[in-house]
Amino acid sequence: MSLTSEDGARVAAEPASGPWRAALRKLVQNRTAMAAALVLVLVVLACIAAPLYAKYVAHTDPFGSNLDGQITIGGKSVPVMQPSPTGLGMTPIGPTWRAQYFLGADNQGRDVAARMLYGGRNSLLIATGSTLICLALAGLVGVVAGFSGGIVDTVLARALDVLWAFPVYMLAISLSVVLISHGLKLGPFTLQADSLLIPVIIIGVVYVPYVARPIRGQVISLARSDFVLASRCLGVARRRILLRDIVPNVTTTLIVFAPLMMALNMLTEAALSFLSIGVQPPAASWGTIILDGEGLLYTRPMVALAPGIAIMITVVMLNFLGDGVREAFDPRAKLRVKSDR
Amino acid sequence: MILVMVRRLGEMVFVLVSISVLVFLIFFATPGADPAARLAGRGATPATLAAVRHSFGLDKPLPVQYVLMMKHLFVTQDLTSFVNPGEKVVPAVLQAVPVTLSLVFGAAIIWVIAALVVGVLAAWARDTVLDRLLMLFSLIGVSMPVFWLAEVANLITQARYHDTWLFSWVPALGYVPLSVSVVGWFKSLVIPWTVLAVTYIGLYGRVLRSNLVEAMNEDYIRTARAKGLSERQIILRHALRMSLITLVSMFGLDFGLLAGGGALLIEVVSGLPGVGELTYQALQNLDLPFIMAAVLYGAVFIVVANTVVDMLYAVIDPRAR
Amino acid sequence: MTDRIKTWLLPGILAAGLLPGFARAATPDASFAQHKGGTLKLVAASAAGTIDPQVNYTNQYWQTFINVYDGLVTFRKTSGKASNEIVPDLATAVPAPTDNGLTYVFTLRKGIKFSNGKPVTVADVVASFERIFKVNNPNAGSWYKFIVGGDACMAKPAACTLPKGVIADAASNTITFHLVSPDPEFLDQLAVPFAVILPADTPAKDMGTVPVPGTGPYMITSYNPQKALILKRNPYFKQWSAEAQPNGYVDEIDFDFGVTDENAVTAIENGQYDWEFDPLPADRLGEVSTRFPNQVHIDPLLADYYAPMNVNIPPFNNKDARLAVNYALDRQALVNIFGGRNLATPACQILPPDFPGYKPYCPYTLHPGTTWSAPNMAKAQALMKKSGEIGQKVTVITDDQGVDPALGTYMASLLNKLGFVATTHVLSANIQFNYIQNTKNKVQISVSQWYQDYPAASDFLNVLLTCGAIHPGSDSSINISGYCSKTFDQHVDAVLKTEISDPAKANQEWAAVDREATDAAPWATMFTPKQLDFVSKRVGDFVFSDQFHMLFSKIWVK
Amino acid sequence: MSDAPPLLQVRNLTKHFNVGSRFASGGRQVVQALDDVSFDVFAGETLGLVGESGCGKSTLGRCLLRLYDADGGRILFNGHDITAMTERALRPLRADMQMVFQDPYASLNPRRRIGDLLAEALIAHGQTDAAANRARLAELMGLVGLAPDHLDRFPHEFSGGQRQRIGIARALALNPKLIVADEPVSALDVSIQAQVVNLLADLQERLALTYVFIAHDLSVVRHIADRVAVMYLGTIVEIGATDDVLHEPAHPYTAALISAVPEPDPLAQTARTILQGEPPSPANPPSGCRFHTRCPIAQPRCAGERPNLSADAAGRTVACHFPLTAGGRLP
Repeated sequence: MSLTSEDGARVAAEPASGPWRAALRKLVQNRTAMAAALVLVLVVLACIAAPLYAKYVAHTDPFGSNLDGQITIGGKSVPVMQPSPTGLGMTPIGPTWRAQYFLGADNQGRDVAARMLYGGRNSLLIATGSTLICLALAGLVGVVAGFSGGIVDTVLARALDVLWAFPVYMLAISLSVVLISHGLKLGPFTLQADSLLIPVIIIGVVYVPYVARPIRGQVISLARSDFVLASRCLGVARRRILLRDIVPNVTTTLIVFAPLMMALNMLTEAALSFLSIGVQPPAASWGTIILDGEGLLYTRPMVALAPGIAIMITVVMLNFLGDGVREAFDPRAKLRVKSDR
Repeated sequence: MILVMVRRLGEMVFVLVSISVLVFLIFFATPGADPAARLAGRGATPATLAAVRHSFGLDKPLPVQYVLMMKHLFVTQDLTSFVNPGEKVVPAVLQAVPVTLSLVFGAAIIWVIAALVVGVLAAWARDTVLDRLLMLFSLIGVSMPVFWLAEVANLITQARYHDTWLFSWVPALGYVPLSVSVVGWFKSLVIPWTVLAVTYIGLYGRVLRSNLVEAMNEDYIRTARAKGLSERQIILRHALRMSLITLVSMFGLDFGLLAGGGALLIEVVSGLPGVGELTYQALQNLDLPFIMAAVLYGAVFIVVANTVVDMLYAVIDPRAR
Repeated sequence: MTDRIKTWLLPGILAAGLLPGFARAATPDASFAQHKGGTLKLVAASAAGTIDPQVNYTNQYWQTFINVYDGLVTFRKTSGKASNEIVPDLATAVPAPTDNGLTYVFTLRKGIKFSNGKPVTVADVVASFERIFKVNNPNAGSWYKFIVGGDACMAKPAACTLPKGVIADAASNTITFHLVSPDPEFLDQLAVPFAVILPADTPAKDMGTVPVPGTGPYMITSYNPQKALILKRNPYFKQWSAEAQPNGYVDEIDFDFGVTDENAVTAIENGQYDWEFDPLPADRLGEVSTRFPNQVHIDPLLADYYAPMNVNIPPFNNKDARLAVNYALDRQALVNIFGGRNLATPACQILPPDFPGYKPYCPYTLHPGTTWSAPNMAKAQALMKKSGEIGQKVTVITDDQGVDPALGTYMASLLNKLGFVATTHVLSANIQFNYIQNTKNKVQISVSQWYQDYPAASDFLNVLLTCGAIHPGSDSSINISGYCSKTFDQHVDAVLKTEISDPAKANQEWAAVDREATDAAPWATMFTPKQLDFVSKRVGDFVFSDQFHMLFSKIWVK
Repeated sequence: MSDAPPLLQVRNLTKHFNVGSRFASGGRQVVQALDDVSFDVFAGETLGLVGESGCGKSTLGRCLLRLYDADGGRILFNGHDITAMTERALRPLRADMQMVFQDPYASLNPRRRIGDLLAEALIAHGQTDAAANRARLAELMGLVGLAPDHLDRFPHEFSGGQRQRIGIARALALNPKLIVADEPVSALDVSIQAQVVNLLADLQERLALTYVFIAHDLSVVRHIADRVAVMYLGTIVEIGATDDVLHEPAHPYTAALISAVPEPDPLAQTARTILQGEPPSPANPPSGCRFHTRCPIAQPRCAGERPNLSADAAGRTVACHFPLTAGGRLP
């Protein structure tokens, strides 16, 4: 592309469209990203439809133990929990590939397929919620630190350094041991120990440095950029510079981060649940179902396999979407166009 | 330069002290963590509990306890466990280090080589089916929970297909020290190596490919191409060299993270008694001295890796100046 | 209490819990020499703390200590009923109490040496009993303070002396104990590892990872909690009584740590280990019992799995709510989770079957009577309605070990079915047991277990349910329900008095107290578990002592 | 040039930066970007500020507008000492002094419409009447030769030259007295440079503007500047009327700069003075005359003694112990 034609000749003929809209258009035109988005929408819809599936398809309560239940397969009544002939140990029913117990049962006799859908809700909620918290916190910290400079910056940057060097799982485990056993009380704000917000907050907080550090760097370089100098030169108030010149540019970066952080958070949620410090039973997430399945790995591997595959598919799609968003929004993508010139 | 080192060291110490204080405070804010209750044993009377508390110095003010703990950890190095009294923390950590390093080094070799192959191949065949496939597999590798992959590996190699020729050589989960048997060491680690490497192959392969593709649009590459160098030579001799800078810094950080105990989940699932597994046990037991040692050990690796990468970056990449 | 925290078994009474089809290895008369040698390889998920026998209070190490240390008396090292009887060990005989039950005189055997070569003297005995106090033995305050001078020792452990309580006479080689009050359980308390005899010069502090010399056939040669506990033959050991301390077959016992239960099962199947301490994961039981029936041994335990309900905070300060839970509890379902009908028995009451004072009693079932048959959901729901607690939030606290999370999940599911809004919190096993005891944590209901220390009903009813067992704000407050009733305490005290003079009558009275506690419903008792031991193919002569479980010294591997 | 007091007086201005990574060879360094710089700018004139990249001319420009805070010296604008004024006190004065930036791509926030960018100036100075502002913006667009309907567009829709016109319009929005133009055309294609320079000259005439025009070579300056100041390593080495300086440079560095400009008339080619080597690092400037390391006529004295910027016998203001005589030849 060329931007070097005669001065005055090249004014875009199309109607005015901002960089936001341009980026969105670019994103929509990205077929891979859109396909990924479609899959994600389907996953979300399926999870939203979990109660319908449980009620009308599987005819089961995915949160109630069903240790002495029977189901009919091929006209025969089969127990959900099958005792071994020695009277030692029970094995849950395996995948039936039918409406009921499509993926089999877990060690409480609950329908794994129905729990997968409910678990997906929590996994998606936690991944989304923690991403929002992380981006909000990181944006705030990064902008305040980068824009204030001085002692505020020093303190915040040091705090980020500390958080950064705190091994993620250890930080998460430490936090959750406290939070999950006692909940959180911050003035009028109280969090029940079983609140879904606890994993959301933990995951959100531990990754703040990952986002806040680049944001801070970006704000520092934005604060030195010509257009901020131009605003200062005009006598524009600092607060207005922050809101008009810095925040919108930082927002782009945050948007680029969003799907990638969501993918990362989804994996972290699974890991924390696996360490039994995420979602608390009988509620489920894909991570806790993997944990349920760990105890049945050798006898009923499907319980652990299915949620792992669900996580994998969702995270792959988030990454595809993330690639698309980055291409559409990242200013560096434009730089590349520039260097092509 | 010495001043620079001293300053950097000061920053490291600050970070480590902050972390240790944080860990300490979190521990004492944790309900059900009264070390005296567990040291004393089940059903101990309040009098016994008080006596135990006193004998372990747990009745001293928190700042004093903190200082004492740090003294025992760093000065006298005889800090002992709250759960297995008498067990010294420092040797236990040192004993776990070779396991973790074995795991991480081996995985690193695999992932670096494989990522180079994947990245270069994909860049060379960019926008072909091969490229797309390689990138898809890389993405899948990045997108699997690593502990889940380890479980699937266990399922396949330990149980389902353990009796087939493919996996009959796989030993029981656990670690065989290099000093005991080189072959045993290799066999015990090769599955965990592979599992751990998968994520990073995907990650590095993707980054390498995009760096290579970007580099190939740079002017100096065009010059090289104009000179009639083959595509292969261009990738291997010119583009790769520049792209490696990013990879080296990524590698430094990831290696630091993993060697510092970041491979916790895979160590737990694969039954490797490394630092991660030590940390996991310590956290499960709320064994403060061990948590402290493990977290600080991990933090040191992370901070050192950060510093080294910063310095390397300044040395390798003139633009960073 | 968790699996790792000490418990135990009773003298007496147990019917052998052998299942048809599970052959217990026949006791061989084969000569000792034929099977002597080799290394017994044991494994556990983790170490169990200090190896100071006067401090450690875990199953895992008590089972080990009995091969290393001796007390004046011990439980007979054999299987079945006889294993609950007290026999002389370092003492020449089990004395009958004199002075209205206040005085016991033991004569020390001669010629026995510690593994450091020094002979065992009466001075060592005195020092060992003083050391119980000096090292803050967890039960010093509940068991040993009844020795004259014990109270003073409790007050000032470091300066403990028992000049009037434990009196040595070197000339006659006797030791005389004087008690403050008669204690029918005194000999039991001398037979557990807390009361083993150690060299008088053993430092008066928790020895942690440093082995203390003992008198048994093995000595601890190294201990690394991250790796292994290694036992080798004690060169100074000469068998003095096969029933008290038999010589061991194997030359070495390696107790490895750090292998999870799941992996350990596989390793035993493959012959890489001989036995695992941790309970087998429930999903492997079917496989193990069908493929390796001859390597599986099932024996009864004297223990309860139960859900303590906090009677002091909502909703379980409402007795109707507690009763509703008890009626609704499908104990068969819990048994199934634990491992099936052959590994546990549904139970309603506090005392386990075959315990002193046990009389079958189950009010919380469809047809109240002596045994549990099925839940009574209708009654439970009526009680719930009456209680007015429907819609209350409840959190079930469970640990993360073995079947416990599954039991907790079932409890939450049941509570939801009753109309509560229930969730489960899974805490690490090492935290949970302390956590649920602390009143500050406001635990409403939890999943827990209790294994007896020695066979006396007081070990359940007195220890777990009296007002004295509540220590508000402490992590050590074993009356988890917080159940405190003046009349109940009076009844317990009365029976304890009767027990001194008339144990048989006391057992009758214990049954009434058991009923009283069961009716008050501070617990929802779930079931009585059984012990399943899975050994490798090469293990010969599996002997299960009711007191100490599988006896390491009786096993041969050659 | 007028006899009225100067619009801008700069006295002994000093500015240094801390630069470099702590890990770069040599570590962290202090760079003397401006070292004792003094000059005046009179109302209505254009002062050209010339020097190689890195000589401190952009820093000087930014210091003049208090975008950087000077470390020493004073700046008097219209009689006000602005060197240490608070940002709040400075704000009313900001309307009178504006800047046109070098990079038309970097100086316009890509996320905002042109209209918003221009209105920012008005809003910052309390003019919030939307209709009035709209009219003013249209007027500004007209001034710089753009259509008013472009106000709704985003920067990326314009070419470099157009963007620079927008930058100029922004600078004009508040009717300033002084405009510092920091290499306003160096990022533009040659064909467009002249248009923009002509626009600036035209505006100066119509609006009675004063310019400080920063450039790295003399060819642009010669068309627009009344006087020229030549900078080398943070100092002014020569200052004077454009014609004098260009035709009879007194400082050897000026002479070298002039000879580096390709001369359109081959006959006018004079003996070229080619500078040897790179300029020394400003972090570690040479002793004495800063130019002595590259000066073709350096004497031992130059290394030891620093020449002051002062008027010499010939009436030229130059900082050199051995200024060139007329005709640019060696004395």
